[in-house]
Amino acid sequence: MSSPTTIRNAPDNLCPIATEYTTMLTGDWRAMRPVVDRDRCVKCATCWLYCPVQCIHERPTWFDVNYDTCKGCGICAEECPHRAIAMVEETEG
Amino acid sequence: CPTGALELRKAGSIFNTYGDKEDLFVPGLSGCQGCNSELIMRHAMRKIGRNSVLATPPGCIPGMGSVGYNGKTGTKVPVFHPLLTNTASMLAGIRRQYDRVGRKDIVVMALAGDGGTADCGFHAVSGAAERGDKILYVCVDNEGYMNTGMQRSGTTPYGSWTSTTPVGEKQKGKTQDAKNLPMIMAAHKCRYVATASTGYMEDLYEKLDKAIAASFEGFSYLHIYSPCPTGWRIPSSKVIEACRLSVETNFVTLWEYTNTEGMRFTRSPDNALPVETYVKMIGKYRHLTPDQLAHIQAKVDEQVALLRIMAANAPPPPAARRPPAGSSTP
Amino acid sequence: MHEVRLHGRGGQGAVLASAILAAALVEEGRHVMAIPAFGFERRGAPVVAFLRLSDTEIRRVTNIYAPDIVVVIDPTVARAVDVYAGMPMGGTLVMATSKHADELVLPPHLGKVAVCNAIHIAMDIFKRQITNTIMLGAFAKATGLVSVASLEHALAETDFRDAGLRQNIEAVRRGYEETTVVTLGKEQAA
Amino acid sequence: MSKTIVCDGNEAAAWGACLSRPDMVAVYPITPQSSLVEYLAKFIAEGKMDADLMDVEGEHSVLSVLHGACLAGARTYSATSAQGLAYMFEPYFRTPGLRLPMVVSLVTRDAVSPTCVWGGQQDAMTVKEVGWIHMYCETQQEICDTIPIAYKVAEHPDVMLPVNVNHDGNYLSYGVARVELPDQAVVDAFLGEKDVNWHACLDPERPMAVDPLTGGAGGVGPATFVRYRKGICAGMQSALSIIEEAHADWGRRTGRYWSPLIEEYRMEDAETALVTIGSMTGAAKDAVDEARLDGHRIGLVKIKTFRPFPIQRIAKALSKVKAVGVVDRAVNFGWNSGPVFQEVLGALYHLPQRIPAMSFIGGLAGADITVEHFASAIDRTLRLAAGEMATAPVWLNEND
Repeated sequence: MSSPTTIRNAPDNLCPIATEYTTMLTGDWRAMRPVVDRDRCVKCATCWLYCPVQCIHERPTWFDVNYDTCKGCGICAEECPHRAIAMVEETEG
Repeated sequence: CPTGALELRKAGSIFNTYGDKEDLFVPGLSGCQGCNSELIMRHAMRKIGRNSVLATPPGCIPGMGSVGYNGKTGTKVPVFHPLLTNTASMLAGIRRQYDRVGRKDIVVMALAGDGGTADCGFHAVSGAAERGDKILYVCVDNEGYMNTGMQRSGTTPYGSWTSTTPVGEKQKGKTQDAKNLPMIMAAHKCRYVATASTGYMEDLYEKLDKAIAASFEGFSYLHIYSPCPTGWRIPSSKVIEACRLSVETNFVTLWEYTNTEGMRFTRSPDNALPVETYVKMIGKYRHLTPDQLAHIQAKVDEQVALLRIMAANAPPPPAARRPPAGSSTP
Repeated sequence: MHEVRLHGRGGQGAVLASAILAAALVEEGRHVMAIPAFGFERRGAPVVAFLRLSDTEIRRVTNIYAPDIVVVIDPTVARAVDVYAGMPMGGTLVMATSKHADELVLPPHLGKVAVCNAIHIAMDIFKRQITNTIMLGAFAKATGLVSVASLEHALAETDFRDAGLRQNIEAVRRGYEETTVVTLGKEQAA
Repeated sequence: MSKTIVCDGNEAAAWGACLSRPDMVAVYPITPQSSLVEYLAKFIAEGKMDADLMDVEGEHSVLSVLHGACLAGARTYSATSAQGLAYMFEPYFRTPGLRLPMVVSLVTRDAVSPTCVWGGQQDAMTVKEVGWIHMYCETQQEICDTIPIAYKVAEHPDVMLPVNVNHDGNYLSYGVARVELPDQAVVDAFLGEKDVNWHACLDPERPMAVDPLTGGAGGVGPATFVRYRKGICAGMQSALSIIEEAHADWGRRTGRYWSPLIEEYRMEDAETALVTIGSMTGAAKDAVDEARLDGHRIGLVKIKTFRPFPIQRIAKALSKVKAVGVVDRAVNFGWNSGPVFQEVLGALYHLPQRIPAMSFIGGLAGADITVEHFASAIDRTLRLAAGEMATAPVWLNEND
């Protein structure tokens, strides 16, 4: 017996479902901004491993931060074994 | 230096293996700054992949938008809000139906909080474990109802401040000890039970591997201790440090249990630091009296002693008897 | 329409007997409605079951208060409950007892009494005091409302947890054969 | 070929479920439902029924595992009573909102306290506003037939709501009568292909979020929430005609035509009427016949479908009478009356004239409502028609 996984357009008043993704970005939550020192970064991936929003991405010679989603928690800077990330104040504005 | 060369190599190795795998949550989830639950969710689902059905009972995990708001979702795999109280049961029904129609390769799983697991949803967890329902149940234990304003739960430790165990003249934090849920689950003879911490990511990844495999055979339970920077009043940048110290002081023990090999520590509890090293960095313990601290240390020692006995007595006879045909007991 | 009340003790199968009788009556084309009176049906406690039968549709789903037929499948239960309660003039009593009909102390308005030494038969067949199917045979003999063949057919459709079908068929047959019916001369009032 | 059996109402329900071919059955025993789930377990163990049985740790999980199974594509069935329903309430409340087309039998029972384990409709009446369709059966045969009909209604794309098929504890659950089991092929053809999760599913092949947070006071929230609430109401209203169609279709296939919404008995020239629900109706009809022999032009309206409430049908059926007596097997504490009574009053408001009505409450906690009780209710209703007003309910078993 197989389950008929019919794909039909359900009326929009039937049952709350969602197939579209939220487009909210959390970069504007940030009070402190992580800045990577490219010379110090050895691409050990520790920042990536512990970043809660997983906004660290790989560049050819260093790991960079996606500031659209980085909330500025500071874990990357705290955990970086090479002190390659500094937390600096966001500019006012 | 909190991380030695060894840990550094591990981070690289996890990145090399999983870095290219898709993050199955949208970029913008509204977890607090430094949220450890968000870290767990993203890593766990990256590892598990798209062939899965995910339950996130009420709490921070859906609260940060994983099931979405008003018609938009935060998750790329099938995801739903079970009730706080019925996560394991709903998953059991899903699994049974997919098994019935021969779709046995889907990971049917929960990312649930401690309240829905240890307190009001425990009947469902216990029932599903007793029946051997083939699901992966991940409990993200942040020691209370953090999503609704930091009320105490059954896993809130002794002495901890919460909004319902406040600190005042007559009472200073929670007056009871936490229940040890993973030990209770081991007593259910689950296919797999393990504790983990994001301070020890390689260990967590290995346990996820085993837990996923076990979830196709029987009830699989993974308990991840998860500091909450907001509710525990610790700086968001210090979350991983808190994880690490909780383990180094034996406040949290890392072990795994299988119904064939029994219990074993995955990190030695020997040479532990005093528990004070850990609690002094956590704001919710700031008020502790010396007596309360001594109580916590005593309970930590007591628990480790019990676990040692269980681990020492571990392996049962190698060829454990198979259940009779038709039995659902793993 | 006839209204039947069965008296027994928990564990003797009075309720099951009423269901078997219902099935046998349906086999003969009759309408039935059987309802167990509900209480605490523990082993040994007095138990009552009701059954209505009719050649036309039965609509009321209610208990029975004025049974024209009373079947007592346990010889001692009459000590504990008034088995004659509500019986109209000319009613029929079907009684499991080792006594003869003329040895029984009966209320004056009965029309007919049938006695069957069901315990004796039960010990023969089941080695235990299970009298329910024996008393169905007695019911058939006393009332003529159902045939032994229909009862046997109904037994074949019944799940017995303890005894077998063959034993129960024998029980019905012996119940029928070993029941003595005495007409007391009081015709039914209605 | 159909087959005649003699069975109690719980077995009749189990057969109705069996013939509907659910994929998943979840059970937890409770008096007076227990034998029903024992029958299901037996049918499955004997291979008569191809369903997965989940024996779970409580009714809360009974409905929860069925939620999961249904969202994964399963046709589902269960049954419960009273305290079980109360314990099930949290997922119960959720079922209509997810538009899960489940069928659950309620073997109705009075609710504690006082402690009791006997029939009554307090359990089902207490959950009438949750969004489940409620149908009440009068006989064992109607139970067996109504369960497949319930699936047909529940799974109709214009309905997509869960259905409770209710039968009275004790009198129907344990009462034995003749039941004609329809042929499996007839039921299969009647029900057609199941498709229960086309609107919402948990399937990696169709990833979606089921039940995201909805509502709130800003943005699209309020309107979105209203849209879903109105959707349930629309499904309920659609159900009125679909329940009628399904009963008619069942009648064509089996020869048994049950009144789908209400049944009118001797109402053509009736000057007064009784309103009944469930298994009490047979005795009430007998009492009506007796009153007719005495020259009283009385009729009876039986409610089968209680949710959605067939307002127009009931108003029309009662439009010509001078007085109505409504007999309940449950209590509406807030109105000092029976719950069905309140519903009937609401329906009567749709008529231009004011028709006096009074409430009778009987059969609580297993008490019997006899033909004599109905005779007294008829007598009191006739006096109401003659102008004797009623202010409080009549408790039929008060002096038993």
